[in-house]
Amino acid sequence: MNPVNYLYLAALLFTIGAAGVLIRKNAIVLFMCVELMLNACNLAFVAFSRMHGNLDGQIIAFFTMVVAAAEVVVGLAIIVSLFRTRHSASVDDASLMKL
Amino acid sequence: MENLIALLVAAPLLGAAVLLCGGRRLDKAGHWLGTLFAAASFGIGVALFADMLGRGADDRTVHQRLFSWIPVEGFQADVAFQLDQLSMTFVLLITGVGTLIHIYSIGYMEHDERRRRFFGYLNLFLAAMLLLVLADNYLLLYVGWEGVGLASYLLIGFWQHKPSAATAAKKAFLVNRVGDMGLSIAIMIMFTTFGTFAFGPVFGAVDGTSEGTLTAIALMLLLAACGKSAQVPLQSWLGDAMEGPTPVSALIHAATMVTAGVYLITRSGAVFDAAPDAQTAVVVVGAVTLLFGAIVGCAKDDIKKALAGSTMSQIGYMILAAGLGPIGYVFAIMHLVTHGFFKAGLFLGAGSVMHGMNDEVDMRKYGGLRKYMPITFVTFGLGYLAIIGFPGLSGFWSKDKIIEAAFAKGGTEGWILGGVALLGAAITAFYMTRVMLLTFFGEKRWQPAPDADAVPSAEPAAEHRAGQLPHPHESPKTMTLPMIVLAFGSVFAGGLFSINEAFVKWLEPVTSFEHGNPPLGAGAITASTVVVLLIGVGLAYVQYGRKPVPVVAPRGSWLTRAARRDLLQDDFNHVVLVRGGEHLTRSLVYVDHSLVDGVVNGTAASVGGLSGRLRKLQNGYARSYAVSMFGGTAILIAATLLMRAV
Amino acid sequence: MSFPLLTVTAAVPAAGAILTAAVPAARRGAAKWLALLVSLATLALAVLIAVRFEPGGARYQFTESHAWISDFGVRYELGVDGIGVALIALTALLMPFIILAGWHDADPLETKSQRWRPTQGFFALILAVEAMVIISFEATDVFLFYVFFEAMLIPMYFLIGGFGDRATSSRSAAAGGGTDENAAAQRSYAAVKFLLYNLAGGLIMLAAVIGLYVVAGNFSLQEITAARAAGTLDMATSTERLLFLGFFFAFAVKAPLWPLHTWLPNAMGEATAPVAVLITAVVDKVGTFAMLRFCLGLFPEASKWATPVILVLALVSIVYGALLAVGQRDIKRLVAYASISHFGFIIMGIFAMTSQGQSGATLYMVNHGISTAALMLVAGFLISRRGSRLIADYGGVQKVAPVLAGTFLIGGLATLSLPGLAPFVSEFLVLVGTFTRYPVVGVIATFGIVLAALYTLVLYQRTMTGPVKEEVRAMPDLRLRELLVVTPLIALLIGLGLYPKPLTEIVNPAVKHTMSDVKRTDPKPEVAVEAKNGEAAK
Amino acid sequence: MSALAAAASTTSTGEAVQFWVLGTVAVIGALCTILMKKAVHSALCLAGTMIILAVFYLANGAYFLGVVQVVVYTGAIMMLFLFVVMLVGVTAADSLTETIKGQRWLAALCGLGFGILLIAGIANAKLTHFNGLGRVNSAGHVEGLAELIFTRYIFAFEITGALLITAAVGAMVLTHRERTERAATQRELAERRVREGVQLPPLPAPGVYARHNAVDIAGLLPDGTPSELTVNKTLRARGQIRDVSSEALEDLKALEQKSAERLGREEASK
Repeated sequence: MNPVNYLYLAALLFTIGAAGVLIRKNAIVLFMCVELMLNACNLAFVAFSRMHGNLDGQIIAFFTMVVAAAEVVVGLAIIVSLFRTRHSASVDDASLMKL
Repeated sequence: MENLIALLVAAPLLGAAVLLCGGRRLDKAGHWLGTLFAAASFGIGVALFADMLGRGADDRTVHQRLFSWIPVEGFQADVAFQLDQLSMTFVLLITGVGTLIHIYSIGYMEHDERRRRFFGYLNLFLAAMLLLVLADNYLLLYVGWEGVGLASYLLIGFWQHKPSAATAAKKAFLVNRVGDMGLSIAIMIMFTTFGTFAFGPVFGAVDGTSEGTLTAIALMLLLAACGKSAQVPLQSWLGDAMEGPTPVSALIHAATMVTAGVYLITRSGAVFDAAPDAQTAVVVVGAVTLLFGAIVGCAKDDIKKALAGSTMSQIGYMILAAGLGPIGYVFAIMHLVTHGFFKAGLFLGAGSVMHGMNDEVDMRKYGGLRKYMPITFVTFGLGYLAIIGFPGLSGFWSKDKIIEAAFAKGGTEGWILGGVALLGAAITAFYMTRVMLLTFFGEKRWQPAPDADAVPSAEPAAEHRAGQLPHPHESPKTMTLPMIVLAFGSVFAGGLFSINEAFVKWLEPVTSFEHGNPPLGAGAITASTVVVLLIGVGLAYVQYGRKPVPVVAPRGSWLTRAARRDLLQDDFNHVVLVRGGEHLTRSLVYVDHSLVDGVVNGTAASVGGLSGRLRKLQNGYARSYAVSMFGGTAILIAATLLMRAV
Repeated sequence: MSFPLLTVTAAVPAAGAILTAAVPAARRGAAKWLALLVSLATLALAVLIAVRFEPGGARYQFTESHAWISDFGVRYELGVDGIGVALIALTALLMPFIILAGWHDADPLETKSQRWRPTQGFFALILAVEAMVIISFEATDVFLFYVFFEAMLIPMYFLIGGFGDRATSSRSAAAGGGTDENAAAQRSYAAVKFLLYNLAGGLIMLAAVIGLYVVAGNFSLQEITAARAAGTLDMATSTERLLFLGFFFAFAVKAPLWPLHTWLPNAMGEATAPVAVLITAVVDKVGTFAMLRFCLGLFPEASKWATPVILVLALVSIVYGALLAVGQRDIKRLVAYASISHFGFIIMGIFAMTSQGQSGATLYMVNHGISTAALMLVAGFLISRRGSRLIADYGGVQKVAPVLAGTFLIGGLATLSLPGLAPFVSEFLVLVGTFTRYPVVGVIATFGIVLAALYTLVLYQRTMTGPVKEEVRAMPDLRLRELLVVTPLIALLIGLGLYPKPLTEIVNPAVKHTMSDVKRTDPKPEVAVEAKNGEAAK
Repeated sequence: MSALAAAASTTSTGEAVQFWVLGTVAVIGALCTILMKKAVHSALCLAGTMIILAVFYLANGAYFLGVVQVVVYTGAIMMLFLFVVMLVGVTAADSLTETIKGQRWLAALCGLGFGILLIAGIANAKLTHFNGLGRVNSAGHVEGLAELIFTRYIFAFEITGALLITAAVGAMVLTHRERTERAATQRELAERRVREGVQLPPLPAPGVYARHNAVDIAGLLPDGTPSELTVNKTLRARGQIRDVSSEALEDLKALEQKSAERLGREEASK
């Protein structure tokens, strides 16, 4: 089997995640989709790491995880406080940007 | 000695500077200072004249180079003077008559609170005029040319509180500017053709130059001359210029400035001689103006405007003569000088009459003044005889020669020109006799002066006299003295010049001279001149001397009415130029606002509209933004792939 | 390394601007004096430059060169040729008069309806503009020039929008009250228009600047010009033309050339008179200066290619500006349109590509600066007395305030290029220079001088002559401060009109260099004249 | 060469089978993540996908990452998600109906286009070179990683550390609410209730006919209609009241019938 298949899989997962971001209104699910995209990227990194025969790809994936953790923490905190003030977790309700 | 030339110009210039910047402190002595500077210039002129006489006829031209004015690559303009017989003649005329008129103005402007400034302007005029005739290149001449225009503007509009005066001044300057345009184009052609515009090199290079170029230069110079000398078609300003104080009319609009055109053509004789077509144009302009001015002069009831028409006509004679080439130059200048004397005298006389008549200018309200103003009457009368060419007086000698020269042009042309000149002489006799009769003879037709409130009064100190009957009286000595001197000039100058052809010999080295061969004998021409003169006088006497003159002008024939309106030239100007210009500017203002600006503002508005549409894309939903990001990324990937594929 | 004279000349007003801005509000009077002193010091430095400049020496003198952004080859490179010296002198010369004339323009207003105005800010902004303009005249690095060319828009924007003319052109304003808002709206419209026009031009220029870097590999004017002249730097014809157009567009907006001119009347009308002078006499000169230095120097072939179109536009500017000036009812807008006409002359002179034309154009920049300053500042004094910009609101001022009227007339006569006053020399040189190569253009442009007479004299007649209007009856004549502003300007006009040689001597070598940049020589006279003018007289 | 290193440098048939099976499952999990109506379900599907990805990491020789993926991602981050889902609860946002016009079409278009392009791009790329990790793992896999992290990527590492701390602090700042006023005492609350006079006695208890989870079931009034007052305010706001009144009545009826039957039987047995 060609390891390139991992890349195809990563692309597919990334696209699914992105589509999820676009169609879901629930902020939490939306967030999960972002995580899915990040994971897809990680998969690609790992696959590349193997193809190129060096560990840098894995390091980047590692950092991605760390940053994703940080992002999730802050993001979820934002969702919680948003929910407290607006009693809703829908991203569409927070459409104040157009002002 | 030649170092004094600059002083000629500098003296009145200094005077102008002192008087105009001096402020109120000089109010008391300003007029004397101004006169002193003018007289100083005259003194220097006489000294230079004596010096010039002391040298041989071919050695009389002197130069003085002051400094390099505009030194630019390939372009040299110097402040340099050239004094030859032609300039000398003008210098003496300008400073001489100028000084006299300064003296006259002391009395005439006595009651004007801005007398100091008046003298400042007069000095400025003298300086500019002297610069004009002394320049040794066309560019410097142009400086003087516009300088006299400025002085003329300031002096015509001296009584600025009168809208008519301000308008007349503006008109004079504008019409002159059209002429100046001609002069500047002429200089540009000269520079392009010769690489220089100094007199000497230009005239020296005429031989190797194509006739077309020379004709272009000459025609442009003619345009300039038309503007300055009030020749058809740029004559319209002169009549209005009479709004200025009378000494101004005498000095600038009779004796000196308006003759600058004649000077220009005579000075550029070499160019004109090589461009026969242009000469024909000059002659035509001269002839037409000669008749035009004369006809206008017949119809005007305003004494100054009648004299203005006369001036126009007499300058027409000069231009005509100058257009005839070497057979005419000398006589053009000679007539110019004699005209300077008698026309200045006439204007001063008119000023004297107005001074005594509450500034009334309508001749129909004069009459019988010879008893009240004897000196004015005599001097005016002598000027009158001189201008109509009464045998023996100045005008006779010069005008007769011009008529002879016109006939001497030869062929049909010569007959036509001679005929026109003779006809002009007859009309001159007619209208001058009319002026004379209306003013000094007949019964009194005085009326109370017009109400000061209705028409802001022109002349100084007139307001407190408004509404009263005038008490005609002789003018003070400062005014009569110049008149007497000028009267002497009117009587004797022509004769003196003609003794042994002294004037011809004097100018010949500069202007070149040929004896004309008129188809008729000189005697026959003189005789016919005298005959037409008598006819003119007789007709005028029949019209105005035998019948009482109505105070309100009769309607008159169509010709009279047209002549009163300057032969409709002003109406033409008004309809075509003023109205047309107004419409043009108004529509351009509109175009600028709505089209040029509109295009830009329209662009701005459409950008605004577009962004209004685009704004709807910014609906505030994060997911919509995400779609655009995502789509954008997709497009970027597509572009990258395409680029790689290509 | 010699003394960095050029840097100091620009740095003095820059530092002055900062210091002036830092003056506490309570001592705003001191800010005025400080600004005046700084401007005088700058003038002294400018005079020093002019005196030590050797006309026969190197093309660019007092050069300074330091690395700035080395990754892109951007250098801090200064140097002046004769044209630069003349314009720096003009800028430094006009500043004290502008400051003096605007002495009370930014005083706090009595009425509460209008905002408080920071006096120090006004003078600091003026000094900032001075610094930027001077450095634009000095820069020989295209990028450096561009930066300051654009940066000067910012202080100008605030000067126009923040310190507008209190007098308005609407009739009701003269009657008083209620139109403050209207005036403020017009003012901000003018300021925004000014900014947008010039920014649009500047952005297009930025693209061209980048393009130039791509083609040439550096920003140095001297290097590129030298390489162009030596033929070592080839540009495709189309590239050169596009780059030229990019530069020219920005300069034409600034200059302003028809049909990119409409911002000028608005800006000059709404700004105070000293700021209006700053715009037209100083800032706009950067545009024409840059045409001469950058357009011709960097893109000689494209300049020649574009000449016919530019000459036609310049002609349109001349005639159109003059005609519109005739049609104006607002004094300041009239002067603005007159300036548009004059800028047409300058651009015509530059692109006629003859020595006379270019010398004339350079002199014209200087003379137009002085003459417009004289006319506009006196007009400002007049307007400040009556509180109206409408011509129709005046009449008979001559009788009431003869000195004011007299100086106004002289300013007007300078505007119409009366011989004996400085502008005549330059205008005639431009006309002659154009005529020798393009006779028809020269003749048509000559009509401009008739129209100039028309609008100037109509303005003078309507405001100064005629019966005295009731509203101007109590008008005071010029005060000492105002006389101090006007008298030197008039003296300069007369002095440079009679003896422009010091100026032409500085300018001539620079023009010769520019002519060799574009590889053009003056047309030879058709007929050889044995003796040159001048020698004949000796 | 150790077995670990071998796994990272070659692809065996076993790996191919594993890829195709687990890959299918992962894609299905991802699709479920975005299509499931309830957030909890999405979270669980995502967790599944992540575990599969962890397996893939291992298959690719990224053993450390594989473990971290399970521990950090699936173990920590996904649990955090579940906590928040629990906090927020089931909301109206879960509805899958689209409110923005054209959003779904655009999303589909973009997704499809993007996916195709991405895959086309990968297909276009020249990825024939295949090195394997044998050489770099020679000194031990984790050691190799550690060496990189603490040498070349030390700054990034330090900075991510700072980022994590900042994120933790940020999360606390965002979610923590400082009490700005003194809490009302029992007395004050009682007095306010009397003053307002809306509801003097305590609110009625929910779920009168309680069965399993009665918090969201409104208590019935004597006439059998449900009273909203009996349900928690939050649930009321979310519209999560379960109306069981008819159900309860039916139950009652059934009970009565049953008891009647029983009674009847007893009677009959007598």
